[in-house]
Amino acid sequence: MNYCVGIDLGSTTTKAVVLGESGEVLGRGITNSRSNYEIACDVSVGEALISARFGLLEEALAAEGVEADRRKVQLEELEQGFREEQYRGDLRELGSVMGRLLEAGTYSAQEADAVTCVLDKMEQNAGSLYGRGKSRKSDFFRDLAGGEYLELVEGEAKTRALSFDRLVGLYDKAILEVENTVAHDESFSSRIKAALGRIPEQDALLAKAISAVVAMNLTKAGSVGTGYGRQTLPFAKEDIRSEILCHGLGAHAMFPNTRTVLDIGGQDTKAIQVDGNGIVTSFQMNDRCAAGCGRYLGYIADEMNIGLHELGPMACKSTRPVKINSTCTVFAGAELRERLSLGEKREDILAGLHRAIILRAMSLLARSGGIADEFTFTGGVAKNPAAVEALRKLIQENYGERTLNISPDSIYTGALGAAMFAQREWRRRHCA
Amino acid sequence: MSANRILELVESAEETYRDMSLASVKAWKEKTGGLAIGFMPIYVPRELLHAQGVLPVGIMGGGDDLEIIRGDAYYQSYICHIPRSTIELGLGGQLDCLDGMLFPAICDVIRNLSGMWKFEFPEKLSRYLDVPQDFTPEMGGEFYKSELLALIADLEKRGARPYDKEALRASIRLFNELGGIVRDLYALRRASPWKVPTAELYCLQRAATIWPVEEAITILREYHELVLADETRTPMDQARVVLAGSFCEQPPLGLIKTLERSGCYIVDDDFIQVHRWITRSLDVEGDPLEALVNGFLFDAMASPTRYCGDKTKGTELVTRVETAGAEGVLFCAPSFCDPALLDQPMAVASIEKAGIPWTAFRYSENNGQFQVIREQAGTFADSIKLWSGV
Amino acid sequence: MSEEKQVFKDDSQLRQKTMIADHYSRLAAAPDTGEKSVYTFVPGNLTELIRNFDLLPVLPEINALQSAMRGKSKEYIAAAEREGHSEDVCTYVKCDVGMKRAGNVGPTGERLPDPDLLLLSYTGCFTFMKWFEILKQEYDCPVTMLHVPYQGEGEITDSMRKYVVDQIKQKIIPALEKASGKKFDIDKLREQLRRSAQAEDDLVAVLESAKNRPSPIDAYFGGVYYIGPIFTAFRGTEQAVDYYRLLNQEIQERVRLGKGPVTPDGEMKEERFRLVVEGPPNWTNFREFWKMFSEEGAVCVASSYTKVGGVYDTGFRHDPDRPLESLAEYCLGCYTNLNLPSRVDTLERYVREYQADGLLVNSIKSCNSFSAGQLMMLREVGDRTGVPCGFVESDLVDPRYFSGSNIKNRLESYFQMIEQKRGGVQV
Amino acid sequence: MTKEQHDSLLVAGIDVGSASVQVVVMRDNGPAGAEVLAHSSERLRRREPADVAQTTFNSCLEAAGLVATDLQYIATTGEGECVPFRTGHFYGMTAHARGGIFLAPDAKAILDVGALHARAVMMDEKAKVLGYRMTSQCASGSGQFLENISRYLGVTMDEVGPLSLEADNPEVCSAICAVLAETDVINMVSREISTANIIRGIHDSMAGRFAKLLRSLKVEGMALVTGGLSADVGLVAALEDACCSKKGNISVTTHELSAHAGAIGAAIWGAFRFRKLAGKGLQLGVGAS
Ligand SMILES: Nc1ncnc2c1ncn2[C@@H]1O[C@H](COP(=O)(O)OP(=O)(O)O)[C@@H](O)[C@H]1O
Ligand SMILES: Nc1ncnc2c1ncn2[C@@H]1O[C@H](COP(=O)(O)OP(=O)(O)O)[C@@H](O)[C@H]1O
Ligand code: SF4
Ligand code: SF4
Ligand code: SF4
Repeated sequence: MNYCVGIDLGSTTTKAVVLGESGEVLGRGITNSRSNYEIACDVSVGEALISARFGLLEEALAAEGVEADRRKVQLEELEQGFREEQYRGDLRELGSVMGRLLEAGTYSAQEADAVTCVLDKMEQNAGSLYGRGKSRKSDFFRDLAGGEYLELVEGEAKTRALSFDRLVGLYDKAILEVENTVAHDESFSSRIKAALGRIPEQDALLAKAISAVVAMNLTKAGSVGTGYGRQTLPFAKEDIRSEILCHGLGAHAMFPNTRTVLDIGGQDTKAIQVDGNGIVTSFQMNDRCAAGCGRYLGYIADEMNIGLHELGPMACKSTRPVKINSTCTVFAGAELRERLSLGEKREDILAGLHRAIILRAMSLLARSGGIADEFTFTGGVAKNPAAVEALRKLIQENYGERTLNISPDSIYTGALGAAMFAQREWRRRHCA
Repeated sequence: MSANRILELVESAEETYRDMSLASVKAWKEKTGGLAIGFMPIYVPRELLHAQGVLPVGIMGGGDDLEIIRGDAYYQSYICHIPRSTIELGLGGQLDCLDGMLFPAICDVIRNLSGMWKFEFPEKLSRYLDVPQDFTPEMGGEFYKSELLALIADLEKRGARPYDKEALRASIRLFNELGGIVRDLYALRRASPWKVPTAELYCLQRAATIWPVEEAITILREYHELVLADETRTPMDQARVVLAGSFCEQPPLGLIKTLERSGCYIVDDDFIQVHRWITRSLDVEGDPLEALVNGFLFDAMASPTRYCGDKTKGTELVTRVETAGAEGVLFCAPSFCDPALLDQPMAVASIEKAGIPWTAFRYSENNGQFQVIREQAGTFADSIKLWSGV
Repeated sequence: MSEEKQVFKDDSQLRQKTMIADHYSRLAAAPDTGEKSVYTFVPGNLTELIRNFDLLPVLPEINALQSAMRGKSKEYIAAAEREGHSEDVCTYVKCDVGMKRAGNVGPTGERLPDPDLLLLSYTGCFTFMKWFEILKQEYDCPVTMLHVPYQGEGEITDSMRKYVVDQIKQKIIPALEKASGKKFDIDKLREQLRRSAQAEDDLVAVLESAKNRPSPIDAYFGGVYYIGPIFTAFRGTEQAVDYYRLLNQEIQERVRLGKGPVTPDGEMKEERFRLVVEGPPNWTNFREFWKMFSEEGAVCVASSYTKVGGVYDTGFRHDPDRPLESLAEYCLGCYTNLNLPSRVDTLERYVREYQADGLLVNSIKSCNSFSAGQLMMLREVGDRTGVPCGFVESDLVDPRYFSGSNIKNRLESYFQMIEQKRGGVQV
Repeated sequence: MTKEQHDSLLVAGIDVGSASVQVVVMRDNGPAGAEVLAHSSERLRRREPADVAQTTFNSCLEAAGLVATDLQYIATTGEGECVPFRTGHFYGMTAHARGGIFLAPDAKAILDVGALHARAVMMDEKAKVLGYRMTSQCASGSGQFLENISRYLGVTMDEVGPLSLEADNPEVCSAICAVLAETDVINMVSREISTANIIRGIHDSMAGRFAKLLRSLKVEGMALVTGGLSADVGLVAALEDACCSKKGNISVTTHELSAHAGAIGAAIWGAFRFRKLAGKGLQLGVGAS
């Protein structure tokens, strides 16, 4: 079957959306951006195809008459198992890279031993990360393994009186290499089969459906890339579309009545006005200063040593947001510390920080022409409930009642737009 | 007892100017049925407005309380803060009780704001008040007079009382009195800065651009008498400094307090210049319009917004430092303020020549963090204190 | 403008380059020949009057932009900032101060003479006043100021005109007489103004040729070359008359042949977008910037920057019969001396008359006079005309504020937006 | 306390920064000079500054073989207002200037490079501050920024300096914003620029900024680098280059105790104040816990 793919190479994450021949979304994939852009793109497309196959699998099961509830259980278990397989694979790779670095570098036997210990523990813990109903701090190997490594190695460093910084440095070096070498090319089939072996809910029907899906041929018919902040995108010039247009079109596809789109990503914020056909009529974006973008929240989460997705819920508990002025990303941590030392409550500070970010976005929105009905919020930060709440409030205060659309897939908006451009191009060529 | 009363006066002043909805102006309008016209910092001939029964209302930006949402849609990031907060106030309806705005010739930003006002508030009076940079009566004077006449006509068209010589004389008398009190307070602060903390003086002066002149006179006079008599205010070991550069966009009150706390007595400044722009009492004998013009031409304060002609930049600042017995200068200008920042190197040259120490920093009206400034001002005060006389 | 690599091969261009180079040589030789120089500004300047006394005008703004084109501005600005000039202020001033420090070497590599008079024509920009206050500290020479009031209410009133004329008569002319040691010659001035008007007619014809499709000129990037002579030292001279006649002939020929504009990379092939541009260009990366347009087939058909010196296309001409009055009106009428409503009207008219696909604002960090209010102007013109409006930011001469990738990204999005809106090719 | 006892004072200086706390215990002999008896430092690592200050202070005292009541003055600087047992507080630049003169008597200026800010302070031989410049509210070119980048590159702060010295072809890092610069760096990695060259590029761009601070003060002569980043030999080397490359005669140096300059200066000022106040008959209590 033919598919078209759109790839959004963002500053923090790379997203891919795969569309089927009639324009339906087959799958979505995401990975963290890294210095090897091509690998980032390949991984995200790979992930999107995996999710596409899972989708197809569900269809196949449905066609076999498996009822919805059971399908859900089976698929979830299967997917968790699949992820665990992936994780273990990456962990092995990490182990071998670290082993090499340990040998090549100036590391002591003590240090090598500590690392081996930590890696072993991580291997043992892998199983507990995955399973039905489990959720993780992040979906990216870098963060997941990094968080755990840091925690474990701190203990090791203390008991063995080793330099914590050096051991962290080793991980940072290794992960860079791991990320930029493995292009998740291990086949879907071997992993899904291993995952199948692992789950209790398997049966013949499932095995059959899996074989069918594994056998299915997916052929790329077109691709369009977008992305900002990088001088060189790994796409041919004619396959690149402006991010602004992709976001406009993507938002339009999700919510056809959208007239205003706000996208807050890792390093940039965009305010876009679109017409009834998803065509951009005006836009504004931040310039030269990344204050108040998603990365800012990343620093804050790091500072507090919690996951990004925990930040918003914590801020939502606030009753009295603190007024924050500086949204310089790099100062974020300092600001947080200072406020804490002044005795302000964590959630109140966080609420203030979120409001500050949204205030900046409000300025851009105003600059681009205000907020029309309907309004769609996209980008990674749209996943953050505190940001959404602040936005909702500020819109209400300044523009009155507006329909605010947020899709759980909002982070894929740009990639969706790109995929639609790819699809249009393919149709044009196909029909001609 | 008197300490409480002082506090009360200062608090009510702070409340008045922080009240972005201009409740006191609304009350005045209700009571008198007169027009109220806003004006941007530095200088406008308030006497003229008063004589026509109009309440001049100082609009000096949105301060640190106002969240900017639409204002940024009007100004790029590299433009100072005051125009964006002013337009934010306008669009937010807080200035609705004003029947118009006057934009004196301060700089290109304010100049262009006058045009934006015409777009956004077409139903209101909005006038760019050009002031001469030629200070001869036959050229600059004539031109300024024609600007004043045009203003008079505009106000009349809006329903203000027709221009009347006697009324203008009476208004000039009142504003002379207000100006006199402010000058007295400045003199007292120069002599005994612990008696007149700048943060207090600032609040009172600022509110005095909003209060009707009669009320301002009463309150400032009372304050003056109270602090003079207050024996509990005693000197501390602080450095005496002149502050320069804050003539348009105003620093947040917290900044002024930070400077004082970090060990500086501010003994002269250029805040809220409208009260001191004309440096002496205006003539009440001859043609009062002529008196306004002559005051502007011959007796106005030096300012970065005023052409210095043949004089050397900064000499006036040196004189102020000497008059105030100050030990140093703090250049405290708004970020992106072209007039202040372009002036600074010239002023620095003059004061360095006179051997006066200085330091410089920038702010914007909505700054909330003062550590860096505290550190700088503190070090400056430290160095004056540790080394003065050594 | 002379340092730019040879992009125009037309006669007019060569002529222009020679004119300007000659002027700089003459300035360089001034200390020896005894010719005297007057520093003054571009907007609404009094070139005819200055040359009436055989004085040579020097325009610090032009020096600054030339320095930028020659890649010197970064170092000049750094020198000025080291001396305590703020990062926040107009970079023209800093570039000029830095150039002075580096020996006041002009664009042709020859030293510029010190001024015999600073003629501060305070028109359309507050910074001018500060600038000459600074220069006054640098040079020990007389200074005279012409204060030109702002058209706050959108018109030139009698009292404004009188104020300016009075200053010209009572201050400027005496100052020029004193600096030159010559008497003012009104008949000569009338003759100069007649020539000004003649050149102005040709210039307007050139600028208006952009109403053709395809436009034979780029009225922004190319435009800055066209306005060079008339806004700087040559208005009122026979040379200017010749140059503009020649230029106009060439352009009319291009119209006849249906040719598009000449760009840094030769003739533009296809005219895909017609734009009106508001705001000055960036000089440090002038060609790179231009290329971002020409490569996409975007032509600027009208621009406000080419009216900074003075606005001619609404009918103003220097008038030999009202010499001082028309000089005053010229000063009062330059683009940055218009109030915002008039500027919006102008841009709207351009969009309509030149059948533009869009309005693009290049917002210049340095220049509050231009920039404060541009965001609102953009929306207003967009609302009135319905064309898509774009916005980019850069600086005149400070390379730190030219982010090529950022601007390119915005421009590409903008062009794609216009295209999409047309329901055009790509989508 | 008798007059002659004032000739020799025991004092402590505590510099509470945004990233770390430095403590010194000194013997100050007035005009006869002063010596550092012990010094310690501790990174904050998200802990309460006051607590870290207390523990660092304790371990420093221990190293000096003293107890708190032996001290005549405990001086704080930086964010030292959070230290409840201080005797007095001095502003950061005043303290750094004094510490700078102590460590390098010929220094004409110090350049204090910490986690968030850099400041250049020019002083005379008596440590009187003559002028200073600081980096702005924007964090580009701060220690924190360097830390983030090295983390991304997998280089520890200890390795940064030596690595930077290995650079053969530094890559210019242009972005003004620290966050956008991260993108720049990622771009560089993707263009296979070596880690050494990337780091040196960042060092160069930071050094350029700092040199500008020094030059705008019109410093002539030696500048001592203080603060946490003084330990970064790469940055110091880059600074040397940046200060030499353009005209102006600034030389750059550093000292093994550079990171403690603020604490040292505060301690010495503490002794100075103690004598001055004692001269007026005032006695200060040392409220150590
Ligand atoms: N699960 C989540 N919860 C909260 N915030 C998130 C989540 N995932 C991503 N983000 C935010 O989104 C940002 C990245 O957004 P994204 O749109 O992917 O940016 P880019 O396109 O620049 O890579 C992160 O910096 C983070 O702040
Ligand atoms: N060994 C080292 N080499 C290089 N840089 C270091 C080293 N140790 C600390 N730093 C840097 O010094 C900075 C802390 O400096 P410091 O002066 O303690 O900051 P602050 O005064 O703001 O607390 C950190 O950002 C860290 O990156
Ligand atoms: S603060 Fe300065 S630049 Fe801003 S409006 Fe006032 S004078 Fe103009
Ligand atoms: S502010 Fe603008 S008009 Fe004025 S000198 Fe600078 S660039 Fe020229
Ligand atoms: S303020 Fe912060 S986010 Fe903005 S440019 Fe500076 S470092 Fe970047």
